[in-house]
Amino acid sequence: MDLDLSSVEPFRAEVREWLRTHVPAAPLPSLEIEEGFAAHRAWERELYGARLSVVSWPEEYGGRAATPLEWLVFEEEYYAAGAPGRVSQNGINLLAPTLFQHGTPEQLARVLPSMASGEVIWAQAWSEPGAGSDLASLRATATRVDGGWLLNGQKTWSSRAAFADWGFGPFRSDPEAQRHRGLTYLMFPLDAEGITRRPIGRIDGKPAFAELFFDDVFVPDRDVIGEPGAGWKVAMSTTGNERGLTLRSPGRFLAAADRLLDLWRERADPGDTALRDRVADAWIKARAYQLKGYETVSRTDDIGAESSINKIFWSELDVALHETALDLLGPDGELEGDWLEGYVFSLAGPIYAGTNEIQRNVIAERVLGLPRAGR
Amino acid sequence: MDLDLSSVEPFRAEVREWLRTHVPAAPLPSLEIEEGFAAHRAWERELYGARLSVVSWPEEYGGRAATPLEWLVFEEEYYAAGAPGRVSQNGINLLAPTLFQHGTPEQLARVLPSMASGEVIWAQAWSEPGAGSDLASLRATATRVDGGWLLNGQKTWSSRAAFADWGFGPFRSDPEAQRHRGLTYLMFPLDAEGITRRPIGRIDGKPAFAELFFDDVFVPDRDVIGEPGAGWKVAMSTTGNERGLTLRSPGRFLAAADRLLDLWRERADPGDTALRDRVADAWIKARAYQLKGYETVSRTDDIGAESSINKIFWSELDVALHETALDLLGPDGELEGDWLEGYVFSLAGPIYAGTNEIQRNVIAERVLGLPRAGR
Amino acid sequence: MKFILDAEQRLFGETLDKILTEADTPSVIRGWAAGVHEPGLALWRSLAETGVLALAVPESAGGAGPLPVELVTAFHELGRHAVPGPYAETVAVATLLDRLGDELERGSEWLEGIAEGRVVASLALPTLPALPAPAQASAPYALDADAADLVLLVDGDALRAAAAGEVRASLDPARRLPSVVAGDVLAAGPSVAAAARVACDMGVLATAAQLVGVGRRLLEVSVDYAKARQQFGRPIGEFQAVKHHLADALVGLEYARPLVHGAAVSYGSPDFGRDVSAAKVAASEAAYAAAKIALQVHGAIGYTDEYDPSLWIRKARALHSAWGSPAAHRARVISSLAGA
Amino acid sequence: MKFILDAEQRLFGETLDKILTEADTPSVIRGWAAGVHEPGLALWRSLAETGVLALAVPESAGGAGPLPVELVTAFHELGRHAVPGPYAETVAVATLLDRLGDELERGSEWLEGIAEGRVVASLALPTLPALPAPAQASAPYALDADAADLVLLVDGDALRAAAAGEVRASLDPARRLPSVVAGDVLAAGPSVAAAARVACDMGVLATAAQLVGVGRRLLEVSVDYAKARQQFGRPIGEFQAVKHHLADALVGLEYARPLVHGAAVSYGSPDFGRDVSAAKVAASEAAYAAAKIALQVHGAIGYTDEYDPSLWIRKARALHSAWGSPAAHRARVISSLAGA
Repeated sequence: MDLDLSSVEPFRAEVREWLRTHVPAAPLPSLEIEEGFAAHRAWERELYGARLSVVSWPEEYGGRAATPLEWLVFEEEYYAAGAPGRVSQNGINLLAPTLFQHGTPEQLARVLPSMASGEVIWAQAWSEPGAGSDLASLRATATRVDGGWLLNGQKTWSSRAAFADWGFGPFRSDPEAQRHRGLTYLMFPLDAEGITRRPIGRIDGKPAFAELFFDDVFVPDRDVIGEPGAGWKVAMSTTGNERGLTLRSPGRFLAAADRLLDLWRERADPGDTALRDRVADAWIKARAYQLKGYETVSRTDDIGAESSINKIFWSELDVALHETALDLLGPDGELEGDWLEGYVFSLAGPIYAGTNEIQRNVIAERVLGLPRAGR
Repeated sequence: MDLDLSSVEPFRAEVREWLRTHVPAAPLPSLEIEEGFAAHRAWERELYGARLSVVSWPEEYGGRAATPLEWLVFEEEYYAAGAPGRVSQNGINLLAPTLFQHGTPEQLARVLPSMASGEVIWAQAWSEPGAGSDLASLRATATRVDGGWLLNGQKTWSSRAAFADWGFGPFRSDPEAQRHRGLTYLMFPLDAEGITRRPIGRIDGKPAFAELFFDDVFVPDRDVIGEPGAGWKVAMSTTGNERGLTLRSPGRFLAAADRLLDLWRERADPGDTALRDRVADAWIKARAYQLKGYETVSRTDDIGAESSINKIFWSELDVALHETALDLLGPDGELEGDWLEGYVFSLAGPIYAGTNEIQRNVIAERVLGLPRAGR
Repeated sequence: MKFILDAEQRLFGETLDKILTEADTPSVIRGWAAGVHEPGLALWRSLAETGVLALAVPESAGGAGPLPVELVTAFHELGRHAVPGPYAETVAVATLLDRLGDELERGSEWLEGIAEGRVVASLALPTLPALPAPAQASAPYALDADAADLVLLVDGDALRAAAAGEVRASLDPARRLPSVVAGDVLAAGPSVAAAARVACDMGVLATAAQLVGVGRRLLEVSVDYAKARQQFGRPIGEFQAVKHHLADALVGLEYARPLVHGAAVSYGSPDFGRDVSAAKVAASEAAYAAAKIALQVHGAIGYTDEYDPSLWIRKARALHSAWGSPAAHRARVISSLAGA
Repeated sequence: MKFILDAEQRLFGETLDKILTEADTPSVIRGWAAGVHEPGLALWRSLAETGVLALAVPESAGGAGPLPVELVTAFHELGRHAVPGPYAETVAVATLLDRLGDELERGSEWLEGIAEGRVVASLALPTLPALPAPAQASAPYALDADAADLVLLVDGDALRAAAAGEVRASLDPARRLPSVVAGDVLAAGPSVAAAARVACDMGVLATAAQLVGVGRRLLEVSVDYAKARQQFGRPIGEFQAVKHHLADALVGLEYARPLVHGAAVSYGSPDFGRDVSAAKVAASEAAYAAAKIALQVHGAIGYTDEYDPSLWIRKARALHSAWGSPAAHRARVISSLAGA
């Protein structure tokens, strides 16, 4: 497909102008703390008011039916403007694509507009204490009862769940079934009776996750996504998305590389080629990721397991870019501040959404065709 | 053990002085080509004349019974003086330790002096086309006949075998036995009837290896090392040595790091911190390897599987050091010359004597105690 | 703008792949390395028939160019098949001659000859004019000048005729590196300097594309080898260490490719030079990483002159520093960004 | 010369390990991070009883030092247990006071207090005097000065009394970083500059030893975790990727350790500074690599504030740049070698 970059210039200009006049002058407090969560929720509402919170969605749910190219452009402008992080991203990037694929019309109409406006903020509830990268070993259960399901068990590392409104994830609905079978994908309010949430501090202490304990939590049938028992298939449609471009858009890294370049100009001895080379590499890789994004949205075929290539690339780029920033800051690198916050955030990249070790297995086996190891 | 560095100063001074007056002013031709092989053999004889070819051996075989510390010091001086590479190293480092452990007095008396003098140069014949790092899958055979054994089959990647005089290695003497059992360790002249050798060019074309084809080659019983059938145990005693310090002494890397520093002074922009940092790392790692050597010879316990740590360290240091040199040479880095020869040599390091992947497994399982994978 | 190849461009690449597969390039390379140029020159002429040599020559001089996207498509295949010969140098010469136009008496004659495959050209750039000052260091050699019909030397802002001197050997046996003997001044002045900068960028771009192709082939053969080679009773491709090495090689190459393509797309824009340098950095690093991984996966056999993959392994290292090292191009990227 | 610890030194290390294991340092750290200093100060006094704080204090002032090998043995254990507090700073202050001798009115009183564990000291070095000029950048903070009895500031060639200002938070919650308010000049001139250089080297050496201990503990807990944690039906330590990560961590640490020991052995020789810097480079890189590997092996749980290993992970990163970054110390190594 031929990408007509000039045709999206009016859209780019509109977005840029709106951001110029609306992005808060001072950074909001971290979205991983209560005060910052509220401020970011308000910002989501402001974006929604300009129909900029979910540009690629259909208009009926608050979007603009933007093309993938327009979405890339939106993201470039968004991060270049230094706009706040997206507290709604788990819903928008992980739940919404699942609903578009497996949801009922009623679910779409009920869930999406309040997600777009920031009224309801969603937390992903996948991992369990015994099941990190190995989702097939999930043990939290959904038991059939009249008109719905009763949830029991425990989820952990639920991002945003300390302050979010609703959660979603797979539960084992057929205790007899093994591994990939007998899972059901459900949505539930985090303040439902029977749910206890315990915030967990990430490595800088901010409560970026929570543990969720379920004790006979009733979920009505209307909150099941897809067929009961087909939760693995439903979950995998999210995974594909998570590992593609949407979780980390190129615009994010381009903007970070530009800020790194500014930091280098301010702080570095221009003759320090060791740091210069690392700054150059960060910029080159961000540019490569941008071009790969343009390539991806030009393709009409399914990228499938190739999304694992993206996940490794952006997560390692993100760590390297922030390490370079800390090294540029020298003895100040250990001090609290925006770069340290970005560094801490980057450290999660190689771990979550399938560790990079799992991604390398996927690439080797499903892209390169190497044999699976015998058990 | 307390190392008395000052007590070895007289020995150091003697070695240094001898080398100062004897090391050829111009480098010898590469020992991987016929002309260079001959020149290096002559140099071995010269070293032997000064009782410097095998300093750590007992005096009766041409050595000086040097302590491990003295050996380290000898190696430091040897490489610092820019003395030629050791064409006898396969014999001295791989066969001799095996003979000291498993050889008969007759074998020691017959083999060692001519090895020390360079009169007989030895090639290791271990690998086979189907068995690289997996020595237990060897297939070349030794069949019992009256008074000895008949060798049949093929060996490959036999270092130095293009020009060497004798070879040594394990052969399968019990075709019924599986994997580690039923191997016998033998020595044989490379010009024996029934041996065909085909030189193999390494990556720069120089015939650094050969393939050996055995067609009913008779080996008398006196050339069996250790018990027939115990070849695996005999071979493993060599392996331990090969992965320890002897294969690559610290002196070698200290000297190379010093030459790199000279190259950096000559060639580099002193403000180019990217190259400066890599030069510093090469020096620091060479120094670490030296100190680790002193530590090792201070210990009285067996270093066992820890030798795998050394093998990874020196092989990766060697590649990085030579890559730094090529990068310092810039566009001249691809041209034939000493640094390129060193680079080519270094590339074999992570592969031979057990690939670094195998070494990492050994470290994980035998040093760190991680579980072996099920098959 | 096209960020992927269209059907016609893909077909062009596939055609080249077919021709080059049939040409048995390893034997051509081994001949070339020994100074037996004829099979390599015959291949040159076949490639000219498909239009490869016309891609940097303007239509006015009988060419089809400049067509940078088709050019990188072709060079990717030249790299995948490790074709010997001064292809990148000839592209640079064509660009130089095109830019200088009527300033050179025989310019259009040479351009026609290049487009038709009759004129094999080489070029010595003792400094790389497209790069900022401390990163310009280059080699006073003209690749394969002993097999070339036209050898030029850019000497400051003078363009000179040149002849092949003594040949030096490279780690890559297919790269013969004669020094040059300077001849008459053919043109001089700022127009030469300006033309040389663009010519240099085109040579760098072609080399970057070639490197990605070299790396791609190394990955292909390594994957095949890992599937076939048994150790410890199973294919080595089952071992996670081998899998992860090969996955890493793919990640590097998959992100070098869009940079090369993107640089070709930006031809003619002010960002061209910056993008070309970014592409060379990524392509050099990805191809060299693939070469080291190929060596590790193959083990001793990959370290062997007679086994074909070593031809690609050596080329990856040689091209890593040819036409400017990664460090030199990083300096260019930063100076472009800082200047912007 | 001893390149391994003797029996007595090994016993000293084992004694400290035992005390620190019993002290439950994670809870001490969490208190210290919250400004609750008493449990940390109690531990300081216990360690003083074993002689740890006397190692940099000369016998003439009631100490046992300088004993650099014992010092790095102790700091290795302080790192393994992530003990909070300005230990390296106190060692540097002791060295400074020792070198200045009678120039300071209260010098020997302070030294005695340090040796006995009564005086907790800290130090601000806005530049690192042991390093060559462009690498000297340091921080205008005095670690844990809010918990210290004696705070000094080296300001050019003047030594000043100082007081703790506003506390900044570090990635490592156990590192509280107050700025300093400069007070009276206590001494000035070339002797201060000379003493500060040695004091700086002792601080660097102590930090390097601490880093190796931090990395060692991270490797220990990661190996334990890899043996216990099941994924895909087997312990993750069976996976080759995990094995190779952990083997790499060990290789780095195994070669950083002899550099630290070797630097201690070279105390008093002209190579001491060079060797200290080499040790800091290797220790920083090895500990930080071990931290990243620990994080990867542990997965999400390693990224969690409440799970103890994250205390070590954060400390590895903070100490990576404390007392001079690896780049700064590489500059020092090269300038020492070039000057030699």
